[in-house]
Amino acid sequence: MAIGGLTTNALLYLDNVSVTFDGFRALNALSLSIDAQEMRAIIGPNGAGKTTMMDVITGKTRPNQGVAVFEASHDLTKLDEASIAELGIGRKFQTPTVFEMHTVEDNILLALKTDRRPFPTLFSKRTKAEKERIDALLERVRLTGSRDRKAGELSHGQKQWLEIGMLLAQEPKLLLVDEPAAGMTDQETADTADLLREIAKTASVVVVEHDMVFVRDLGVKVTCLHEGSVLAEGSLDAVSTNERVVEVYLGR
Amino acid sequence: MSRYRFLDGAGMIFLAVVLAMAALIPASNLLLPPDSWLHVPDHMVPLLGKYLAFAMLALALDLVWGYCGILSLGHGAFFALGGYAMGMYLMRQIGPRGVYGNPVLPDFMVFLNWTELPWFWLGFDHFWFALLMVVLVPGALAFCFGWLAFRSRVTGVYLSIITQALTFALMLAFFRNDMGFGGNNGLTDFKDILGFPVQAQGTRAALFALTAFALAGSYLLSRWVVTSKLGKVVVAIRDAESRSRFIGYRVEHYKLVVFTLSAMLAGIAGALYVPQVGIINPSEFAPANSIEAVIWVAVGGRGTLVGAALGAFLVNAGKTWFTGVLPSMWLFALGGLFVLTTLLLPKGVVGLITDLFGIRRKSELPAPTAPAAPAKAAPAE
Amino acid sequence: MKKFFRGALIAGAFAAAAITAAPARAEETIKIGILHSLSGTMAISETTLKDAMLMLIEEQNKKGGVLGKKLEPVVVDPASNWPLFAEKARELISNQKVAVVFGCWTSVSRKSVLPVFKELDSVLFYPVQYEGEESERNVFYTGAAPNQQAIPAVDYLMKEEGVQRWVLAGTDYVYPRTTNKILEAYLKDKGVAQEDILINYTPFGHSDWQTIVSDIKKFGSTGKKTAVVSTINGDANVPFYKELGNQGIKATDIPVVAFSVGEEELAGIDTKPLVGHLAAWNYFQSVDTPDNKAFIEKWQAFTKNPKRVTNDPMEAHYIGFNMWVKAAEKAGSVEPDKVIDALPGIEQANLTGGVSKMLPNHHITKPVLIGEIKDDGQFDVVEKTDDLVPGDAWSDFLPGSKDLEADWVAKKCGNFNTKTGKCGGQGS
Amino acid sequence: MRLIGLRGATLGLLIAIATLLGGPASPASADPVDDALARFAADKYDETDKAIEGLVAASAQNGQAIFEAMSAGRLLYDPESKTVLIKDAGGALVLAKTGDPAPQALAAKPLKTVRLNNRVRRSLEAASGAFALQAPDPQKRIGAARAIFKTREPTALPAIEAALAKEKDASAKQALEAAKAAIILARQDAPEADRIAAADIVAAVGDQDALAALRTLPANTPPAVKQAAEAGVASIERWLGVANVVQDVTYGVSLGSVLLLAAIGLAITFGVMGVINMAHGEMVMIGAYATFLTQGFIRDYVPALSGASLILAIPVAFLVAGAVGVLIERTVIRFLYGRPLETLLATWGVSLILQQAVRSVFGPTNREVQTPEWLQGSVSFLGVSLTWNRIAIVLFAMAVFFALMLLLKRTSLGLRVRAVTQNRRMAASMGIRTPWVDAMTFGLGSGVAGIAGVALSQIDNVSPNLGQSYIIDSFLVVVFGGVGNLWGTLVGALSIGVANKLLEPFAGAVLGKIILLVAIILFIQKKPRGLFALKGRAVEA
Repeated sequence: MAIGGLTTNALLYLDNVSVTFDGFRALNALSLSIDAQEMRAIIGPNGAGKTTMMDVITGKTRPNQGVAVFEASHDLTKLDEASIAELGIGRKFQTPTVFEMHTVEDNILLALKTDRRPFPTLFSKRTKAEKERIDALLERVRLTGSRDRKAGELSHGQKQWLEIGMLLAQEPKLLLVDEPAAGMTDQETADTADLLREIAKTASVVVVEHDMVFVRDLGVKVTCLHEGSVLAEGSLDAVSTNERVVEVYLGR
Repeated sequence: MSRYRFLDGAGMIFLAVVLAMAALIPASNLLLPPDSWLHVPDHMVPLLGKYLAFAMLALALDLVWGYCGILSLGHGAFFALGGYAMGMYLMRQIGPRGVYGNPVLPDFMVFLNWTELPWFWLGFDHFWFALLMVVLVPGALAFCFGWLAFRSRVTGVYLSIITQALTFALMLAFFRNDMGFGGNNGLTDFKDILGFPVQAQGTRAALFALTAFALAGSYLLSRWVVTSKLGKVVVAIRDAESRSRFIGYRVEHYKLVVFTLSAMLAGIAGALYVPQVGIINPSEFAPANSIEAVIWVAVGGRGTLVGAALGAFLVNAGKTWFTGVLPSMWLFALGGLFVLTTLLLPKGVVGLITDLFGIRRKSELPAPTAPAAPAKAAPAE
Repeated sequence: MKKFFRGALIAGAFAAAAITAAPARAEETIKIGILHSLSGTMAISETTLKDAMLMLIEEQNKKGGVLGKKLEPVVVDPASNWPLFAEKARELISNQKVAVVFGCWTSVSRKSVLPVFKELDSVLFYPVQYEGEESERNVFYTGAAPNQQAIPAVDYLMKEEGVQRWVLAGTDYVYPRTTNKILEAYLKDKGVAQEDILINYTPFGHSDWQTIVSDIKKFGSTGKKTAVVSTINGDANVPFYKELGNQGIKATDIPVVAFSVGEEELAGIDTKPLVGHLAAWNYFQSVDTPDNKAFIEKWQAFTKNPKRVTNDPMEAHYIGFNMWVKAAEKAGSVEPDKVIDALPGIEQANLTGGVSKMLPNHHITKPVLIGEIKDDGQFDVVEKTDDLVPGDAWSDFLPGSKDLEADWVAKKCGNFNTKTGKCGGQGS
Repeated sequence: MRLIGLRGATLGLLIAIATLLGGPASPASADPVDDALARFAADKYDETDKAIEGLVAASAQNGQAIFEAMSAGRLLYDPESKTVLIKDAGGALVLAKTGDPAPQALAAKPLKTVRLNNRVRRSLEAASGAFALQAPDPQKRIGAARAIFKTREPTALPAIEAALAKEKDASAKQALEAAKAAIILARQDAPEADRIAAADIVAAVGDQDALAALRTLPANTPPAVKQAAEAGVASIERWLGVANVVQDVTYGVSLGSVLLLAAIGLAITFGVMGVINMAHGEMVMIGAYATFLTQGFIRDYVPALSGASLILAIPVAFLVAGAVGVLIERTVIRFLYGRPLETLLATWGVSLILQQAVRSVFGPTNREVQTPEWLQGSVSFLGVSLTWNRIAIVLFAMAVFFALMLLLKRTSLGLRVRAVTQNRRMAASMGIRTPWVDAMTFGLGSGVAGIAGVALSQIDNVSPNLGQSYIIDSFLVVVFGGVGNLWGTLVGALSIGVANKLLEPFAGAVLGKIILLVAIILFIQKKPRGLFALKGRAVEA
């Protein structure tokens, strides 16, 4: 399959993507490729374009130029958020975003992979299979005990996990995770890293993170962004000794 | 388990009260002697009927505002369109009994020298057709408007203001005599509905009962919608719209379904309102009317359905009473009521009642007021 | 505790309102309903009429009331909301049991209450000039019909000012539409060509008149004498006249004759640039008669405002109220049916020196006065009909109504067709 | 009748000619003047008209004084003795005929004023107008020449020629030439070449009156003259077509300025602070009433400042409306920050209370706010005419807008306002007193609304309903322009105003407005955050 004259086997393929806001170049000819079941960590200073990149992948922002292809056949620049989500791309925001007024269980229920059209949703009844799936997911994100609580009442860390649980309920092929360790205790951070590694066994995961300890914990290939394009790519050790990276990001 | 009960305590009480009204008020009015203290006087019946029609409008508004987060400042337009559809049927029923005795043309057309019935009046001599239009016209308008607006992701105050512009434009249009809807005078002096004289006390009682049933019916329908999974999605959209999108829900479709349904309910409310008050005219489209409807919902308690209906009933009863007993001061009373309600009762009357009696409505759907609204002033990005 | 206080506060507010509202019961009285908007867009015109009615009732009570009973006014506020008019009318008649209602201003409010008065068989006195095309058993029209205002005004302009070109400008509602239809037919009858008539409608409360005033100016610059016949509704008049003044259209160039602008409306405008523009009414405050002088004095004393003006609809209420008193005394009862039968034929001196009479079509005879605006906001009467003009319910200039006639005495019919000889409109 | 006007003009000219050519006619007999004066006492318009005619025909010595007194309403008569008197500007009575002081006996009698109607007023204008050709003020001479250009009265020709011979002022000369040309153009006995030349001069005037002059030629006009006239008509029409568009745009700009004034306060309370302020219109109304009160106060206590009362009303309106705004903010709105939709409910209640309060205090009827002399009248330029008060409103709106811009961008209050609205907590932790800033910002928005009330009092009703008629338009303007962006409000107001006025000639006022509303609804679909939306990541739904 080829879109924009490119042939690729990668799950996600970005090439030469640029985004401009009122003259400010948020992404500048960014190219990136993620393979199936790969986990990738993305680092970079503030304003490097990490969140904008996720916006482009999930259809929230349309690039001014460039190619964004999923599974070699879906042009992400032409689809809206809901279609992209249905293709199997899930996204976790920087600050945990859950449905605060719904119970933990309902949060998972709403995220389950089902028919998303209004009328089937109106008439849908929860099946036994769905219930089992919810139970399993709650167990996995360690929220079984809080299933009837309102999501808004959860602690910060629990909300992060609930959001990850919701992503899993979508059964995505690619997960975009924005700063999952922010505001977590050391123990929670370690647990989160475990969880993500486990998820990466079945799906590709892209993690945006500032916490170098956490990134080291993940032990995966790292891409460093700067001013909207890739500055360096490789193992964490390789990237963190790259002179340019040290200069703009890690500091001397 | 977190399944919402289809009917909770407040809902049961509400249904019981409305259905009891449907039965007892017509019975008391028609059967009891006028000097009995239980007798509901003749003039009260259409008045109560009007309140119930307004309650239904408030219910429809609460569905979009309380549950879907769409603050429509133009719901009066759908109400009025439903009312006009009914009014057109009632006009055709006058037949040759108008002052000019023209069997086809309504009076206002005769004295403006119209010679033929305009095409959009055709069919309105049939009750079923009018009934269909009562639902279809507001529904179609809401669908077209919503399709455009939700697809373009017009949200928040932008949406509120264009709904207001919509109803304002319709008001100006209906004021035009050239439109063929009677201009400023609107449609009035109705005679029969389905062969029964609208002025007869029996017809009035029947219309009242019908309105009560319609209110109960729309309550059940709304309740069914908000307790379904679609209802949960809609609340999810209200609280975190982009999260819902990234999960894969097509937000615009959900909004469109709820908005259109709400417009249809408002249309039915308007159709029931017209024969009871005896007139429909373009001032029903006035933006102030739509804002008032929003206020009923807020006074009663947003996102509770029951509260919306209760708010409509209370505010309108208050208005009737104040305009009678304090004719030159009533705006102070009404204005003061709105200010005090907002300041002292952020969750409306229903919130007050549940707080006072300490009812924990665990199964109730979340009311949106307190922590739901993010603590930033929405339009000031 | 806090919650309790909240509840108590609200309950207290309601209770306080209830106490202030408790009516003071006196000995048996005759209740008079006053149905004029005290808030909303029409309050500007209607509040005055409420006050005028209160004054008339107070006067009558000083004279001993009616049939030995005191009169008790019942004031409600229909708030410029047309369905609320019907609701309040119903409340007045069935709840308060009023004997008669004085009220309404706009046609739509009258249309809204009409079915209520018919159903509950009560009496309404309607004091404002209107489009005609109506005669109901329960309604008495004390304002002008088109033939008592519009047509004499046009005659005056033709005769005195030699007007050949006409702008008919109005607010887009029934009264201007109908009046302009009648005038158009009348003007064509008089040989005015179609291209010499310009008709223009604007929405309620229209406030930006730049384009229209400049159109009028253009229309009037062909050399033929041009005049504007204005049926522009109350609120929009002030910006209209302000624009006329600013664009320098003087009465000597293009005179404007208005049917809805009286002393009250002029009170809000600086009239110096408007001197010479005209209005047609059946009453002006400046008419110099002893009755009028006394009336103005009483009114200014009653409102405690020595500058308060009087206007035409007030006089209409004055005539209507006195006619009702006479009819009630003639019938020996205030029962609506008896009063309705007694009213036609009742005569009452109006404030401009004539005697108005209630006609069988429930309209009254009135003099027609043309006044020019003076720089003090009053009118200088420049023309007065010699005789009183009887009000015509059905216009002779509209095809739909030229064969119709109203007669509630002999024919007991409001829309008798003289061609078919039957009651009930055009028939078929 | 047209004839009346023409005859009036003729009469006036007769005097003018008489005075010009022969000096005052010999007072052969006193009778005609006495006769004429006696007619005034008949109190009938026909007689009054004849009296003017008589005075003119007799070239009454005191004629001009009589006419002046008459138009000022200072010509009196004693109904009994039929003596006509003039009350001069100082209030002293003099005899109309001679100008001698009136006997005491007459002054004590119940004198009546000679009444005027439009017809009499026109005769009077013509009679005294012709004198104006000789008036010392060139503006008056121009006015008189224009009037003759309009009527094209042939008998005026000698007077015009006489005036032309003496005329020094260039523009007055031009006006006289035009008037002369207009007469010659229509004259059958004038040489063809002169008439063709006259057609060109008339065409050069280029306005509606010139068009009328060129179009209403007698039937037996020679073809060459006709042709010249038609060419003139075509050229004027070509220009007027352009002028009409220009005129419509100027109307649009002026309407847009009104909208801008009405909306700009809302752009602060709603746009910047996020308060859905339904009581905004009432702030405008309060400003208008403040103007009314200020004017009344100045008229009663410092009449010397009457001309400036409108300007003095601006700070008063700002302070009064601003104070009411601060009061509302402190008592109601401050409890509602973060609940924008509830501010809608509360401010709606406040607006009802304010309306009724004003109605109770000032009564439900309109109040009169006077237009100062310097705002009356209009200027006309190449067929496009502008009224002074509209020009003033446009300038005023722009001044208010840029002053506000400056305030927000350049002052410390502006800085704090922006800081608080962008990040309240951060601002608070940096030591900014946020409650104070909130109150001041709301007060500022309300005060600006009050200033708008001063301007609107010049063109609209000063009544309790004043605010209601602007609230919807104000919200539309702010939303159309883009909430939170003052430039958007400016561009939004002007474009809505101009669009409205360009639509009006084609669609009419009502349909034009409907089309505009629908267009705005559709526009918002294209730009869901208004004309000047912020882009980028900061914009999160």
